[in-house]
Amino acid sequence: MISQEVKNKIKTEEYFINMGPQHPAAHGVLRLLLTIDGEIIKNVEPDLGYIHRSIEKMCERDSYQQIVHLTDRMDYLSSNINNEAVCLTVEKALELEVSDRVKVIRTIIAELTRLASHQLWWGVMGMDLGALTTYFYAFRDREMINDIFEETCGARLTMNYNIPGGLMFDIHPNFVQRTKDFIAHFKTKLPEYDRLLTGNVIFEKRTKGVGILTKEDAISFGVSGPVARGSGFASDVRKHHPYSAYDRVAFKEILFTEGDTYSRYKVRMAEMWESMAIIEQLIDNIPEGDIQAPTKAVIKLPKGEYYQRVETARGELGVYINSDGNKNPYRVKFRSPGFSNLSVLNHISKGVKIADLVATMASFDFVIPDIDR
Amino acid sequence: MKNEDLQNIIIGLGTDLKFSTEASEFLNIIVPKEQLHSVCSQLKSNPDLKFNYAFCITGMDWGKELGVIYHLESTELKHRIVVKVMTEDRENPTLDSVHDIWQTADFHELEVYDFFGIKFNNHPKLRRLFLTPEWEGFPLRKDYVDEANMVIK
Amino acid sequence: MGVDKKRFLNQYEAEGLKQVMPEDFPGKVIPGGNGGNIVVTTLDSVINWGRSNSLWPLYFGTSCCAIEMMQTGAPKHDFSRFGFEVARPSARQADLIIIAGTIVNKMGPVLRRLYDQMAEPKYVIAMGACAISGGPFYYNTYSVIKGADHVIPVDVYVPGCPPRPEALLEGMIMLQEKIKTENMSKKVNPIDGFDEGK
Amino acid sequence: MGLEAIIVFLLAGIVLVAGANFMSNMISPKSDNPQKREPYECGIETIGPTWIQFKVGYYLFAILFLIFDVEVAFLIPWAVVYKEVGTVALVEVIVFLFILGLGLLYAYKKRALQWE
Repeated sequence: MISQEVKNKIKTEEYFINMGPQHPAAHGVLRLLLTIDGEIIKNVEPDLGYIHRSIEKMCERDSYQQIVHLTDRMDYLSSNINNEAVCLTVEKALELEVSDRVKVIRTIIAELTRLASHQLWWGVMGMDLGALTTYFYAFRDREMINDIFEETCGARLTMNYNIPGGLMFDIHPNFVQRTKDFIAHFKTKLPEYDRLLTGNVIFEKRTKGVGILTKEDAISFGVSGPVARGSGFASDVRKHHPYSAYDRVAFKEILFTEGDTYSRYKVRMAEMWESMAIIEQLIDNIPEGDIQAPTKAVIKLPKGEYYQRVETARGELGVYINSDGNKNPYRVKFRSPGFSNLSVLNHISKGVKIADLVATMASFDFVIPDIDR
Repeated sequence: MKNEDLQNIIIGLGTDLKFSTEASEFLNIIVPKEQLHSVCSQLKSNPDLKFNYAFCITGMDWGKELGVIYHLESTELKHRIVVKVMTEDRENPTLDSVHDIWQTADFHELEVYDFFGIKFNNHPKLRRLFLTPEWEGFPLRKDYVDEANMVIK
Repeated sequence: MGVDKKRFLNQYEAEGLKQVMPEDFPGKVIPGGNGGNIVVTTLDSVINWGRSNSLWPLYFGTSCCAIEMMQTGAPKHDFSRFGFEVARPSARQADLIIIAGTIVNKMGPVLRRLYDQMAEPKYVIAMGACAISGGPFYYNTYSVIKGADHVIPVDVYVPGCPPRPEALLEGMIMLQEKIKTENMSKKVNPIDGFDEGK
Repeated sequence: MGLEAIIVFLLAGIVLVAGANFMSNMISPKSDNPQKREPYECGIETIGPTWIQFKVGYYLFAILFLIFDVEVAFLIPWAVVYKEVGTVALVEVIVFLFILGLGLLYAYKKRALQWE
């Protein structure tokens, strides 16, 4: 609209804006230093560390049972899956065989955690794009999962239910019945979520074609989880490196190829159906067996390096333990899914409006203590 | 592909690479500091290796030397190896950056610099990511002393 | 005040006893409300009633407790029954800051700046063990501030890791009762003398 | 009759606004610190100069809004008495709206609202 020579005369300067630690779209305390010209973003530079609690330094002075408590405060939305990751690493190091019952219960609880995390993501994604009703719908249903967890594991959010060698205690007698009731209830509610947001014209206009991530970029930036599967990179650890009871369960790995915010949204919505299918296949025949494999009180891993990959709700969590044989590990590293997913944000949001950056970040589903550790 | 034939291919990529498979489930390769960049780019470009997914880059302090451990995976050929690189000098440790091979290394190397103090030459913008810029000392090193908070083991 | 505290006080008066401060009590007893809860004039009670029933919390969740704070805002444990409905993202429009999560060295000055930029009268709830004392990250962490009251004056502490939504609701009700006993003339700004260690 | 009404309305406006401000100043506790006067930006000091030349798109949006806001302000007095003034005023209002519609069409054709 403005002719070229007028545009050259009006020199508008770029300026910096802090999409800073205390920001509703930051889902925590992530600070993005945006270089913008008007509404168009020129550069996104994340500045982390506002919730860096030095977990890896603590792990070097904790015993293996104590490390489990720290991991569910890292990615608190998939806390069970994080605990399971550490326990699997320790069991792999000790060559400890865990009973079938523990494997099945761990898988059911991991899928319930994934459902609760995707529900929260769906509620908050709607809220980020201005639809407040999704927040109330999602949290109403999330309370049912919290009640199941509270009855079985004793806590609503940071469950220390997994211990190296099995589970803390057996499942609650009416755990099976309540899970089935929840699945039946949620099967009627998930289509309601679809009707509320998926078909909404405003939502589609805000998310289709926004934040395109190609498959090569996803692989090169180490992106994993629903974000990667939205652009066609098959990175589901449950499928490619099955652990616990995922090898005896039939489920689809959802892949879309467009790689925009809408396809990442569809991946997570379809994943909720898959999680329910997994739970249904396992909930009826939980095998009998003992809950805890015998382990010594003070666990000492033999000298060496152990690595275990687990599929959390946000992506692939890797636990690397380097042990030199004594009580606490020599070095522990958590490969956090959010950290690599964040590195791609700058690459895909150049020349995008700020509102689209908010939509892209909502579809990335960041949990900031998982990035900062 | 089995570790042995992986080893035979990789042995040709650089001089005096040390291989070991004990105490770890993957094939470990210790690469001398100078050849890191050339070996890694060949690991990615070699048609029957194709390690294009660096899923975990870890900073490490083995007591005397500092180093970085790269866990690499090939998404098509479905095999995984571990590349290790070490540097003895602790005052000014520098390695060359591999961010042009795997772009995820850009962020992970910032984290290694922040906690271990290993500088990466020709890294786009080497800065402290997690800690405040005026933080002195590198916390995850074994000889990091902080009497106020750290319980002496 | 808390339910069990109220039961204890009623039972205390029932036996005709009066709370007597033991002589060797080390510290100074600060009355509950800000500025004493002795005589509250009618104007005070009207203002305090209005102020306590419309506290707008700030969007300030740093880590896991933020999820329990969102659950408290959700339909089942609704905190809008007590007037906390409107959660504001900007510090200028909020008058209650719920510190939900760990405060880290890098976040300290940011929290202090947010607190300073809030409009008077402002209140603080420290939610969760991390905000009270550093919680599970007390030992062996080089980057955690051991408790938010090193940074800003806190009115109500809600223990738990994370505290249940009901616990947070009880903390909020305690804050409302604390506001109801405030006396305008004796009101002192909690931040004065805070840095010098009042 | 007209003049006293205007004065009464004016006085009522001033008294109400001043009274509300005075009461709230009197009741509310005040505290002042250097950080309170700085701009609020997610808890961090602003980076780089803030008094800079903005993009011209913002100005265009503001101007277009202003035009149609004033237009509505003109319609209100007409809407109050449109029965007494009959169809002649109606025609005038339609012409008035048509001219402003042309303005909007011009802005739309010149893509003033497009954010390139």
